[in-house]
Amino acid sequence: MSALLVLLLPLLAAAGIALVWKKDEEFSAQLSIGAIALGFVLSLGLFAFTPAKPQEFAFNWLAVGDLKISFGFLLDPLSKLMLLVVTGVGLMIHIYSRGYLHGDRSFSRYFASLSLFTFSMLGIVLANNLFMMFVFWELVGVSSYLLIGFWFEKHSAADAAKKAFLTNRVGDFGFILGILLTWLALGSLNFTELASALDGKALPFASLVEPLNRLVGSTNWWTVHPNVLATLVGLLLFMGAMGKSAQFPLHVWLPDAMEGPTPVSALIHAATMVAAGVFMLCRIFFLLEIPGSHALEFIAWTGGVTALLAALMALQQNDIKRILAYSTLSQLGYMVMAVGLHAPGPAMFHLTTHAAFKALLFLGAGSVILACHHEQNIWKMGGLHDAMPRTWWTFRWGTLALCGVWPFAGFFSKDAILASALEHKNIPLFVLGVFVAGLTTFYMSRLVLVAFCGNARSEAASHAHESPGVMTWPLVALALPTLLAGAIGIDAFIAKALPSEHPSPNEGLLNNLFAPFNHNILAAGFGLLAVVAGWQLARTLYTNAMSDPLPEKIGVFAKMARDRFYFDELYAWLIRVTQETLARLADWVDRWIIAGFVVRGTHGTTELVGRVLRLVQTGSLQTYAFLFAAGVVLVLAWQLLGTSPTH
Amino acid sequence: MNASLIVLELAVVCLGLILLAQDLYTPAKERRTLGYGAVLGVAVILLYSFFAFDGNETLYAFGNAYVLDGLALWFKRFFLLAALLVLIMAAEYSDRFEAGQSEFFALILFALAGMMFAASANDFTLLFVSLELITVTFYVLVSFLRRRVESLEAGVKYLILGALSSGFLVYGIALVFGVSGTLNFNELADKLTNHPALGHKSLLFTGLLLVFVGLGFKMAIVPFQIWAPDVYQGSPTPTTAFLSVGSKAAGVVLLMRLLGTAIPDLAFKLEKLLMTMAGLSILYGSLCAVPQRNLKRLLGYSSIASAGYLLLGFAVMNKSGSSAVLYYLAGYLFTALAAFSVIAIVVREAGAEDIDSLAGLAHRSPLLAATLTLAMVSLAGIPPLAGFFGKFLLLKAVVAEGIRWSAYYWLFAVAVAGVLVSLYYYFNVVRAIYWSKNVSDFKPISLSLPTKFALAICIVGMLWLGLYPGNALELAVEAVKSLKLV
Amino acid sequence: MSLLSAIFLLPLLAALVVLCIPRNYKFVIRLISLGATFAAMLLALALFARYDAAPVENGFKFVERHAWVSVSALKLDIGWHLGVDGINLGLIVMGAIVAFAAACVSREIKRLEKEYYTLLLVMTGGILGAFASLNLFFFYFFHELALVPTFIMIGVWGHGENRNYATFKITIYLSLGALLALAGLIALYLQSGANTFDLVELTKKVKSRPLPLAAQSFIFPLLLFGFGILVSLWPFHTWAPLGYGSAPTATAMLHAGVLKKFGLYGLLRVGIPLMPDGAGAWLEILALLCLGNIVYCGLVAMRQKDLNLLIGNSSVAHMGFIFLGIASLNLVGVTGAVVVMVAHGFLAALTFGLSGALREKTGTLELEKLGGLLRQIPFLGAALVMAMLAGCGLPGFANFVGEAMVLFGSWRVFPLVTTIAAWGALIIGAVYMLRAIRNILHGPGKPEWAELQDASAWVKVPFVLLLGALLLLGIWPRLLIDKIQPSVVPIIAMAEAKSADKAVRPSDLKKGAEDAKQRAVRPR
Amino acid sequence: MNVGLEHYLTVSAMLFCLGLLGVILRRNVLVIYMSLELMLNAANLALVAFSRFNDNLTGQTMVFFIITVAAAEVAVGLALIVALYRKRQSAHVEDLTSLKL
Repeated sequence: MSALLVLLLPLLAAAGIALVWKKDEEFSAQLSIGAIALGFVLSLGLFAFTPAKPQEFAFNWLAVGDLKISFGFLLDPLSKLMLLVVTGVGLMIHIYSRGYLHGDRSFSRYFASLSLFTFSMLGIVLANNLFMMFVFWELVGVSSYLLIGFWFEKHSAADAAKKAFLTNRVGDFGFILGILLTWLALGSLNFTELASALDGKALPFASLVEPLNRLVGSTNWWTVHPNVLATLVGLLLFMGAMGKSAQFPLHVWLPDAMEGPTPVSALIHAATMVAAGVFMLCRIFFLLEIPGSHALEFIAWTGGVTALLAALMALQQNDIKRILAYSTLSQLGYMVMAVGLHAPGPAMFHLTTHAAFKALLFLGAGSVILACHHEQNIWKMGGLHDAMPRTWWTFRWGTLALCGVWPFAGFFSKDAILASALEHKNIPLFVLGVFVAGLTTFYMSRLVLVAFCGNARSEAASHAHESPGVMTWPLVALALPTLLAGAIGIDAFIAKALPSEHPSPNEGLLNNLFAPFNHNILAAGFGLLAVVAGWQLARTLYTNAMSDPLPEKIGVFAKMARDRFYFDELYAWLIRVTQETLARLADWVDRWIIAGFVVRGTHGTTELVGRVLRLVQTGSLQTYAFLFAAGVVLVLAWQLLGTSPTH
Repeated sequence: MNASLIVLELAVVCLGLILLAQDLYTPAKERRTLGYGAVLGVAVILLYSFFAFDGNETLYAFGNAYVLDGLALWFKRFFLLAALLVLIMAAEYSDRFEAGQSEFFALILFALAGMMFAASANDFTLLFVSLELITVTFYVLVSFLRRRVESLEAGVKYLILGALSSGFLVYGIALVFGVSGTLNFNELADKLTNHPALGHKSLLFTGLLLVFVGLGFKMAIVPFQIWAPDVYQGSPTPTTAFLSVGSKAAGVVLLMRLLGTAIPDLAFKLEKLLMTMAGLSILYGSLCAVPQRNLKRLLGYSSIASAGYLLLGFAVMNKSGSSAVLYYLAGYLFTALAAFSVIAIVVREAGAEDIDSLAGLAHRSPLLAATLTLAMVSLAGIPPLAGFFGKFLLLKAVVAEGIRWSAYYWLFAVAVAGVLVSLYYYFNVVRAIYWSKNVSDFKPISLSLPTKFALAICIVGMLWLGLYPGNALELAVEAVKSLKLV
Repeated sequence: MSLLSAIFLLPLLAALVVLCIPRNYKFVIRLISLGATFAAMLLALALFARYDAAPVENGFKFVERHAWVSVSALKLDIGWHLGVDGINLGLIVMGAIVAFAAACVSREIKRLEKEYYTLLLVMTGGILGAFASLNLFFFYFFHELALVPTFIMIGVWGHGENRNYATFKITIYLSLGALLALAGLIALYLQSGANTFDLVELTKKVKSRPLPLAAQSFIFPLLLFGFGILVSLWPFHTWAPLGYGSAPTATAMLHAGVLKKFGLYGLLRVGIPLMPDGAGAWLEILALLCLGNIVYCGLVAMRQKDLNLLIGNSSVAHMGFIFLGIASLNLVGVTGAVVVMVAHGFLAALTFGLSGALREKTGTLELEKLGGLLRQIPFLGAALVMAMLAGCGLPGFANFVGEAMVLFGSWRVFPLVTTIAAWGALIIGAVYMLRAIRNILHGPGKPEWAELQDASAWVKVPFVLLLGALLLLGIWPRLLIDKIQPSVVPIIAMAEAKSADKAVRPSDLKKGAEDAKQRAVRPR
Repeated sequence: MNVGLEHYLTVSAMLFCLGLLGVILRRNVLVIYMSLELMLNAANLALVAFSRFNDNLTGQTMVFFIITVAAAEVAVGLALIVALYRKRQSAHVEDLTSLKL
């Protein structure tokens, strides 16, 4: 039941703030923070004291005929870990927000939406069936819509919110179709039931083949094959993850989402919401690895491509938050790639560590931005390291973790992914992974060198000073997991729930610290090599640089990277030529053909006929008499000469 | 041979004569009171009719030329009620005649007598005479506004065309008599059943058709409708009202007798004709009314459409059809008279008959506005008013025949189309009442007590027939019992 | 007077009372109307509370019947027969709540209040009566009773320059629909051989002797398109956005929310169960037409420049889901369709009410002119956001439950259609709803709206009520569904009893021919 | 040659048609009115002939009624036409077209 409590506390907080205590800003903040703090404590309890074997409990939410949907929870290591991540990181960010948003006009609205988001996110984590997950999936979408559009008076923010919601909806479209297909094939939506329905079944989707063949008009040259269906289900469900986790080609919304307040970016667009996609993939992994399904290859490559593209785009960004956003994209790419490589364990592992250090980085960035009076361009900063020491060292730790420097957490999780790439003999993706690792180091070093080192490039930067404790202490709190999360055996814990390539026996911190090397020296070595290379390159280019030297070195490529390879423009054009045109057409038809021509036409004809018939009434007695007589003659002729009435 | 059967008619005629006599002793200003006197008289006669007769058994007089059965009684009461309301209207209206108010009332009464005789006609002679009594009095009533050219013109048109139709009528009667050798409906029916060969004599059939032409003229059905709009527009509004209700109903009852009593065995030959005429009348009336702006003319056209709907009930040639016709007529009585009473007052106030003269009526007199709206809604055949249930019964009867002959479905479709089109122009009237742009004057209209009374009767009637049709329908069914129809 | 009849006779009586009050006692008139609708709402809620899903004979509870017209000579027997089952229960409750909300928002009316409130009450009574009657005659009768006030109200109190054209159009369209339906009902009356309009009797009769195929094949289309026009089935939908665009708020709420459902209800209650074969032939076509609603009207809505037109088109689009659910003709789909009926009732009332409040404050609904209003009018703004999100199928609101069920139900039968419908629900819906929010509420505040005041407590009442209902049913759908489902089962059963009819069919045709013959050779 | 029923009928039919043609073709209201009387008398002739030939007097009673009614009609009609003439100084039907459409 405590899981239910964890779920409902934020909701109650949100409702309370929205309905009752909107006026009292202080209290609403405390309410929301208190809710998530309590949630964190409870989830710690769940994490520590509940048995590892999955427990499940559910209420019957809706039952019509053979459609049975329950509102239920599934507590297994996976969800417990995720609970911890969400509440833990969330708590820090809540506290931080109190300082960051201090004095904003809609302080309480902010906390209400934040709690609402937490509620929805926890719902995804705890859901025990696909439909519930979809429900909270949507709620997460809408609460992020509210938070991105928090400063809705800014055109950019309002548009970004809209874009994020719509892009997510495209993903959800696939998701719901996937759910429908699963339900139709396996007759259930509950994860455990599905799993039990699947194992041992050679072709689980065979039942659908016949009807679908009928639908598509099965011809001798093409019929639906069960494996096609299996793949299709996987891909459709994956579409949902694409939307939420901003995988290529649905990645466009995440950078714009940075229009939201920085803590929001930290919570939603680094630690939790975007991770939901990966979490979902791990949750339904058994659906993806059905024998005969080719979904995983596709997923792996989508992740890889996303990681690469995002890293390349990050190279040339100058907005500190956007750089972090693209790095988030590429890290998510890593995770998805891992899932694609049959390694959901490492994916979850990386998700966890990434949640910690990426939140840290964003919060640090937020502190920097505030210090420089909402200046986000790194080229207008510089020399902040001694101005704001605490932000500086925490940010440095975060960077090191992100780049994957031993012994920071990022090293371990990233290494696990690279290792699993090797173990699947998927050399291209391994190389890609290593290359991206190098790129990551490069652009992060660029960020640190330009923003913190050197000397101030602007008034604001020169007068920058450390942020208040309410903002810096969360940084410190997040710095600890950033350092430790790798070695304390999280991966072993995940291994209880998910097929992990190398279930590292959790034998003490020390062994864990060196586990990667003696388990797969190749991966670890290449990883660190990439780091070193990236750092060298960055240092030579950016130490004390006043402007970015890269453009004149690689020219047009830099511009393309800066303009994000023109994906947004492409999509804008696509939408314009497809949906907009259709809408115009439909509107035109409605206005002129149906409403105008047909309806008005009928009306006009009626009136016209009336006017014509009226002409009979000439008013001349002669005519009348004649018509009268004519009528008589007509009647007589018809009745007497005409055929007698037929029956 | 008992003359006591015609006591009602006698009473009406005497009332008219008394009126004329009383006129000599009444100063011009109080003439209006004579009208109210006539109203009282008619009311008394109406009440008396309920005590005197019950119409359960069929009684004959004057050598079976005059019949008194349920149908006759139903129509007599119908005409009495109509005359009552029309007389109230006329009394309200009479100050527009510079002379001869009481003659106007008296003529209405004489026309009423004619209608009541028509209700009992069981013989071509009585058919002809009663019809002529109605028509001739109407010649005068129509042209009663001697100073207005329209009134005179309408009078002359009605005179000429009316005479023309009665020319056809009598010639038809002559032919029927020539072939069958009788003028009595019952005898004719017997002859036709005993010698079926007679039924195939085209001369006889021609005669019947010519008689039908005469009645069709009264009912204003296509192609004999041509006079209606002009006459409706030209004549004084009370006359128009009485024309649209009384004389139409007279045509109806005579046609009913002809088909139901005189030639039940030949009636089916007319089925196709009746169906066609019904459809044409509905379409013609509805369509022509669409662009119409003159209120009375509009109602003239709509009365053509109504005649078409009535004819539907004849076309199906069964009791359910005939009772539906009666029911529809009853509803039409209240509806049309309500409409005309309002229009009479509005026209008097505005001096124009254009729809726009209704502008602002909602402010000037909510009662009038409401009454006219209800009337229009009822004419359009929308619940919960009389018109709806009447049309419902007629359409039901038509659809029921569809099983026998699919052509009835087409007739039904035509009827529905007519309803649809009619909605449009009735709706225009309502629109003019409530939300016309240019409202000239907001001067409230004061209504005399009798007028209010008349309007109340109409409204109650419309609502009662619409909301509680049971009893009225029972009466209608009782009335048509004597007809020789399935 | 039983509970059920009280629910809709109360407003009608109140209408009479209002009629008798002098027109300058405006406050009293308003008070009476509010009181009557409020009482009706309470009664409806009581009905809902006292309704239990336990099965009864004929499946109807709170049954009430009196004789009305019974003329043996004409074989005419029309009786007053009321009753509720799971299907109309929700509709009645929803209608009563919406009616109260409509009475609340009628503050905006500033002239001819007396007539207005009379018509409003008559409309309310008519709507609820139509849903409560089990006799097809009164079913139609009450619908017309509610329809006429709609026309007059749009004509008299409507706004917009093309008000008159809108009134004309809606009048003609809806009357045509109603007449077609009436034709179908009369034909049903005659063809069933039961010679009754009583739905229960008809059902019994049809169960024992199904309608001849020939009859079904021409009666069902009549009902389908008659009712379809009333529900703005594509392509007979153009009256709806225009009419709602220029209707007074309360009228739009009542019609779009409640009265419109009459057609769907009739299709579900009469058309499908009594004429399974006729239906069978048309359901695929219906499924395709409903795409016209969902996708086509959704696209049209994307292009609208006026909020009311946008909402109008979106409500037309929502009808598509109900049609889809009905067309799927399985338990899940049909139940979902009923849920959407109820949910959309609340939603449409809410959106039109809010747009009315907006118009009252700003005097315009053009998306370009508005902007950044969320800051000035937080309550109305938030409510509008919630309504819009509910409109694009956000979980937590009742619409989501219904639409999801419809998708689940129809997915089996029409996978392709369902896929496109899902696209319409998730993407197209979101596009125009978010566009509205973006243009009206988001963006920088405009100077001309700087001193706008948010809704006062009294204004909030109806919106809170409607939102509450949407959320309650969205979070706890079983509240409604457990009542609906048992009543849907028999309908599905009858609809699937086609084969039985095929068995009787030849004899039927012969019999029909015979009685036609013996009617033709009548004594002459 | 002996004159049979058909002769009478032919004559009456011709009279009737003449009257009808007169109504349709003549312009003067008075003349039109006379033609109408002609039609009535055609009917009378037919009736008399019929009653003579199926020796049945009912027809002749009918004739009396017709003559009486016709007289009444003429009285009213002429009064009307005179009134119209006073107003219009003409008895031509072309002048009677103020009511139309």
